Amino acid sequence: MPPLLTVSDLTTTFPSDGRRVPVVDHVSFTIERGEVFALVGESGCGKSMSALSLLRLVPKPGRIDAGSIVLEGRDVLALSVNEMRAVRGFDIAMIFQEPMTSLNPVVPCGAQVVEAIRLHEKVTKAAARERTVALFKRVGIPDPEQRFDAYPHQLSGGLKQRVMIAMALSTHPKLLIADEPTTALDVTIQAQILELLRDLRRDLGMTIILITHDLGVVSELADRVAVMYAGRIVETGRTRDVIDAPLHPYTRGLVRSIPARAPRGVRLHEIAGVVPPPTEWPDGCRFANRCPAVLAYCAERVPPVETRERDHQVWCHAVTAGLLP
Amino acid sequence: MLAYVLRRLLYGVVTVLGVLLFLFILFFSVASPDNMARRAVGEKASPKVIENWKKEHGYDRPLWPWQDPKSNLLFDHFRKALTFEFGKSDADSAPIVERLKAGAGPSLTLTVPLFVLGVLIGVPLSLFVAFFRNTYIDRMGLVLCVVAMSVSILLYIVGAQFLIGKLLKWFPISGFDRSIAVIARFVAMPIVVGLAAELGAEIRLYRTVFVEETSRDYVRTARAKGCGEARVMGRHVLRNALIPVLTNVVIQIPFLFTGALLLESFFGIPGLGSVTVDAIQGNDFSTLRTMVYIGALLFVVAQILTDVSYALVDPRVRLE
Amino acid sequence: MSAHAKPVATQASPLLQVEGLSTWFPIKKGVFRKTVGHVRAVDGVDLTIEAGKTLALVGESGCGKTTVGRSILRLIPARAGRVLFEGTDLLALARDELHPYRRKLQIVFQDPMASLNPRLRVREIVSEGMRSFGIGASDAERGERVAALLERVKLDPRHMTRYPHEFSGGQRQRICIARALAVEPELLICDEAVSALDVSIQAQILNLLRDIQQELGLAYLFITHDLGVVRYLADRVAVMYLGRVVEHGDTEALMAAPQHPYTQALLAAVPTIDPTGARRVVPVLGDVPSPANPPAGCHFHTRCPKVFDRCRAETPPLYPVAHGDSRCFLSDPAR
Amino acid sequence: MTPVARRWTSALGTLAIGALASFSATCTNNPYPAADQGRKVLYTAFEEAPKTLDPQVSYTTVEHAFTGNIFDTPLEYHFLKRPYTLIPGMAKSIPVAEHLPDGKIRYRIEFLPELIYADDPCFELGGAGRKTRPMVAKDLEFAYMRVADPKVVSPFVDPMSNVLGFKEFIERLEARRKSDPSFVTKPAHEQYAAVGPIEGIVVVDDATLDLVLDHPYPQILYWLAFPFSTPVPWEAVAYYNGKDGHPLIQDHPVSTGPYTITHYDKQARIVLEVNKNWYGYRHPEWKLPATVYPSEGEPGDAEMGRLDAAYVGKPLPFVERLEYRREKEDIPRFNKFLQGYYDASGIVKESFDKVIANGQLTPEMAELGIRLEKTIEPAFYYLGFNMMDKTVGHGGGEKARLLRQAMSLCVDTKEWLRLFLNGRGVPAEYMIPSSIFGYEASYQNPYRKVDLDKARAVLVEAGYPGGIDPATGKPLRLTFDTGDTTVDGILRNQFFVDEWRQIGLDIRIDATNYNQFQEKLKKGAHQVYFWGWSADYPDPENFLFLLDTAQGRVKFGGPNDMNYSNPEYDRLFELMKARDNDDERMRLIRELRAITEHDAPMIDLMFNEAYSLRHQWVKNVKPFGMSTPMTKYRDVEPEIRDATRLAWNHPVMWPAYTLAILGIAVTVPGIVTFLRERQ
Repeated sequence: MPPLLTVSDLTTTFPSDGRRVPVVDHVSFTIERGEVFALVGESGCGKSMSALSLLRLVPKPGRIDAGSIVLEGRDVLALSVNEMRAVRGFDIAMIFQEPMTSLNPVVPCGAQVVEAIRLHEKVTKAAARERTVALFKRVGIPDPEQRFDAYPHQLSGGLKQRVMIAMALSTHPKLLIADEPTTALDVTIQAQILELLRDLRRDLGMTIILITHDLGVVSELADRVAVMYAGRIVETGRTRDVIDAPLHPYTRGLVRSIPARAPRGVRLHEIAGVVPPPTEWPDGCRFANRCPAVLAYCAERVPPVETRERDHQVWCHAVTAGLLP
Repeated sequence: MLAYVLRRLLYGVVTVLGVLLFLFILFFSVASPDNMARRAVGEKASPKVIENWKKEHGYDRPLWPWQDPKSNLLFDHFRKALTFEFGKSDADSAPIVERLKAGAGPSLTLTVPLFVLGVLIGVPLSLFVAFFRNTYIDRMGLVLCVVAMSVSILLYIVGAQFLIGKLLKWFPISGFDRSIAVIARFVAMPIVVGLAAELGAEIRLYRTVFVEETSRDYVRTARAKGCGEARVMGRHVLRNALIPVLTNVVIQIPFLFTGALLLESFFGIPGLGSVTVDAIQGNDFSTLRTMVYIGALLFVVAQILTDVSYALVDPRVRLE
Repeated sequence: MSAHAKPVATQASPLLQVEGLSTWFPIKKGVFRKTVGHVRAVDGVDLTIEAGKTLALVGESGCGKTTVGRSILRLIPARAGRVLFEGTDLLALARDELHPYRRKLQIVFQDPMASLNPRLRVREIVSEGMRSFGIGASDAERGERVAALLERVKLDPRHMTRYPHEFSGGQRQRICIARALAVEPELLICDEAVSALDVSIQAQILNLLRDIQQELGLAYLFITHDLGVVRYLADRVAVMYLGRVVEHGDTEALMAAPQHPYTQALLAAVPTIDPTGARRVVPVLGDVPSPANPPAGCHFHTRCPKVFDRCRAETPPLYPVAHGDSRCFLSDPAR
Repeated sequence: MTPVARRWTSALGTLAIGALASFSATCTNNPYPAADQGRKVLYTAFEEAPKTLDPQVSYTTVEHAFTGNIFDTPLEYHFLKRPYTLIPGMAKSIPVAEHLPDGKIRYRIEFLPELIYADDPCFELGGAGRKTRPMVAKDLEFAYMRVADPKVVSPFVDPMSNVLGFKEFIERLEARRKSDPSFVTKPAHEQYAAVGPIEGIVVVDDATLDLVLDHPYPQILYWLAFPFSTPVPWEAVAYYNGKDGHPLIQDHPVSTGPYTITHYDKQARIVLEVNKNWYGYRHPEWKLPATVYPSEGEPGDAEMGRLDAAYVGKPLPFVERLEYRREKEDIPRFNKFLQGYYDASGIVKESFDKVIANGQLTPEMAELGIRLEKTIEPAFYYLGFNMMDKTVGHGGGEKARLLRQAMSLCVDTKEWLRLFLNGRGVPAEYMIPSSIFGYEASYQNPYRKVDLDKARAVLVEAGYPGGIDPATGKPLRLTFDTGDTTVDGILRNQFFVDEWRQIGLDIRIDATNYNQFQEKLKKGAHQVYFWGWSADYPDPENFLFLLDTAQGRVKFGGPNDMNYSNPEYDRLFELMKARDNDDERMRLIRELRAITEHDAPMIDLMFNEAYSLRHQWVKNVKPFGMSTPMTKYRDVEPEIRDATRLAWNHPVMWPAYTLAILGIAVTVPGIVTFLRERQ
């Protein structure tokens, strides 16, 4: 069976000073049915833009310049506007970071889910309502009948995110993209939502692309992970492989700088410098100017892929050259 | 909500009472009844005539309650205003109510189309430019708007009278006629001028609202669930954007009744705006007082109406 | 609230001692906007911070931790309680008497962009407080100090003529820290100071704060929701829930063996990258109740997995436990 | 094009075409309905809404334009003759003063037969179904009683007080009203009847009314030509009381005159139509002076086409309807005149140079068929000295008199007129204008010819050599008081100050607001000032009384703002006032003039000259100078007017089409590109 989704050389650019600057740069990955694939990276690394590219929702004036997105054999980038509309929400559903603002504030929550159903399926309002209430129950919203008519502002952040998840699930999508689904929530609520996603995956065999900056969330939920830095994937592999034995200097730095893991009284590991803006990204390895293991040619040459056991891939000159274990 | 409206009404009453007191000080204390009488009957008039005039208009009593606790102008002023007994014009002794009635029609024939067209043209046009945001249509529209709103209404009036009335001869330069057959040609130019003067600012405001609204997260959600662009604009963006738009519209409604001061005056439309301007020019203090008082009342009403309409259209707003 | 004595304050006199701090926000209703109730944002909080030490105040949104910080600084008027700074009750001081203490207590907020005046240059931002407290004899001298401070927070002193928007988020937070340090405070309140930053940047700022503390002997009140940060940075920790401190004590001991069910839930909820494998903690259910209408008795009883009847009726006092105190009947030594 | 783009374009196109079509359908700048074409209608603009058309209250020029057409009066003015000449109106003849044996003077007004009011619902009060009724002498008595009624607030109490028993009637009425509250609720005519007649107003029979005076007051004849002397039916006052949905009489006058009001929206439009009950209309065969076009005028009238054979002796009125539209702003009004929508107009300041060059119409205007009429109005402007002032007034004695004369010698009226009034005005040598008895073209005031050397010499004589006040050693300092604070006003007055500076005087302008200036005049706190007087009636008395002691402003509240007082002047003035226009009167006027010339209490400045424009299709126009409208003599040629209007007012439509096409041309490609790019 072919993978559910194959993304190859996806490149999304934004205009700046008369040229088009890539914010997603030749990103490639495949997703198998039923797996949770995480895109992890710091803000501005292009992970959210990659997700929006999958739905062809890149905000103007950005646009997808190159690459292909193949969903079950169909090239998403070749679809017409109307066909694409049918894919969105039906084949690929998405939930967003900010449940507070991602729901239309003047439309009752239930109606928003009903709209999502009726956009793609010919069902009566009553049937859609029934389905929505059932979905609400499924995602753990207490008093689903009552909550159906509630406006978003009347719900807590956690409940809103559950409504978002219900909306995303309403048409049984093949793929769910969860863009920082728990970042804006309190820890206890975050745990509840993560638990819900885990349940959904277990019960429905849901395929999920999880976009997050939190390696903890990745570790709890994802089967495979791709680490992005400055528009490119720098390392990918099984979650445990990548987190427990990171190869790329950036991944290593990231893992070591998590304070919760650091013993008290010891200085935290730091990655020097900051992520440069897309206009100042180096030509070669994007991490070259912050890398502790930088080589003379890192900044000029794009690193080749180095594949280790269990498809653990890394793009780093130093690793390829055997200079890093 | 009820409590809120009641409280706002209470503030409104206080505001109106304040306005009344201010009016009293201005029109009775600063400008004394003697001044008013002389203005009305002329400098040549004998003291006897002035006394008679004052008596006729009820200005022949002491001003303050401490001068005469029973019969004084202050209490009178408040009693009459609060019972909507506007009395007689100082200029020609005609009942002010009659003047208001006579002026309401012409004012409304001007302000209502102006208001309705303003909304009917302003909202779709702004939606139009917002839809084409960041294209040259949008930029051109914005430039036009800024130009339109930067020009003084007086320039519009004089310019339209010269260009449309004098050179192109499309409509009468000014004037008014109550007969249905010809009324349209008189209000056409003032409406065009009024629209030109107000649309620039309105379209710009509405466009900003629409554009801001289109960049909201819920719009992205709507798109992600498969809404087409028309549906996104019509169902999601419009419904949210209508909240500020609606309040901007609602606040104008009460002022339809006060007429358009400059337009009426320059185009010779005998509406309530003209009544006000005439009262100013003709030393018609009682009419002017009435117009200011009515203006203050309408202002208070407009404020409350706006808040209530806000609460009605936006489920997030609860008036406490 | 509680008459329970503090075993913590027995050593040398602490730098800051907060006793029974309460900050309520009125709820107004009706035609005449009568106050019909209060949101008890902070309800009888006791805290102690030793000089040169770090106290972390942890809790989820709406628990009142931010209000505590602002009430200490009198940015929000407190309803009751005492804030003793080196023995002086800040809440009892007149406005002008407070001025010198403003210098000794500084705050760094979560959103550096919002707390930096976008129209001022970095030099002006950092030297503003110095001027107001008469630090530095001349502009030139203050300029030198600004340069030194920027260097201290690892910013290029040559950038002092730039405006805030020319810096990245982490750099802006460094500017905020430099501004706070400029007036030589004794206590720095960090209100979610690193929460908005990326992990790699967060590590940089945390290291910086640590270095500064070691160098200058500053005390920190570290307000955060991130238990990872707490674990790394704080000497002591106070966990808040709906306006009250529910558990309080030495960080390491508390984290190792939390006594209050809320603390336990909070710690369990934090996603971790460590391979604990089939870690399946059943997360605590439901949402945080509204602080305007908190549950009776123990505020946590609606979500507590170990709830019993007494929790619903009575408010538990702080019971002494091994690492500090816990506001839970389960910690009652009498049990 | 994509289907969406096509939908957009076609929708826009339909909208644009629809808008343009409906636009061009309503497109006309004609402010009048098409039905009015070819009718004898006169179109006039009015700026200010009339305050009141109550004949006993109405006083202003604005109102006179209407009241003059709707109210008939016992006497009228001759349309063409100057000096102003009275002719009989409702009266059979001009009353003459009859000296009664008891020393009283009687004017007997004998009315024409069959004078009927215009149809009006108010006459139902006199009997069901009644639409009108004949006018009777009692109606004029009623009108004068209304003047006396303090409730009416009539400005004509003073002139009518010359009538015997008038003041007593007022007192009786007031006393009765005060003593009996129920009395006030009765209709006015019942109240007046109860209080009893005015001694000097005697209703002899239905067609005869006597006015009895105990002193000579020939000016009363002029008042008989004033609208307040129109008879008023009691029914009108009782009916139009502002109750039961009836308007007030001030907005609904009931008249006998040649026109009657058929539409009264005083803020916008007033329409007068021929009163078919008017005696001139019903009896064209009577050929009375006031009902036919005159056959004689003054020299020049024939040349100006005012004695056209087509009109002479023809029954009045010629125009069937008078349309008055309110125009508050000068420029639109003038533009509408230029479009042919008003038949006559004044000249707006902004276009003066475009219209007039060297006192004549510009060729451009003349080519349009526009005619210019000039009239010198009986409005006299002067620079006054407050005679109560110790430096310039009576107190200063001979010194002050010489100072006044010296100052008079400096003021160059012609230059002032040229600079500030576009030359519209004639310099005044004395108070009486050319259109009024007492004017002598040969008279030249020796102190009104600019002569600075003489002025300096007189100043030396006055004791101010070189303008230096010996008391201070500095130039004599005087104050020029004015209530005009506008820039124009200050410049106008600065001109005088500069003239006086030439002989060394230091005059400072004290400009306050109008009210404060009035206060100064009232208290006599002014020194030198600029002021004017507009005549109410064309009698020299109405000008010369400006220096009568009894008219002193400070003491008696009269119009003698100079507070000039000279017993000899007063004596001669009284004699002059009491006389009809004869040689003796002329002699008295010369004597008064000599006194004024010697005392120089004022510097005679000018008489206002009014310029008015009319279109070629308006006939029989002779500006009257005073406010009486004289519309019944006027005629229009609607055919010429309609043709001219049509030629002048073709709507220019191409800019609208161009604009629409441009709009579509600019937006459609953008829309198409946008939609294509979205794919």
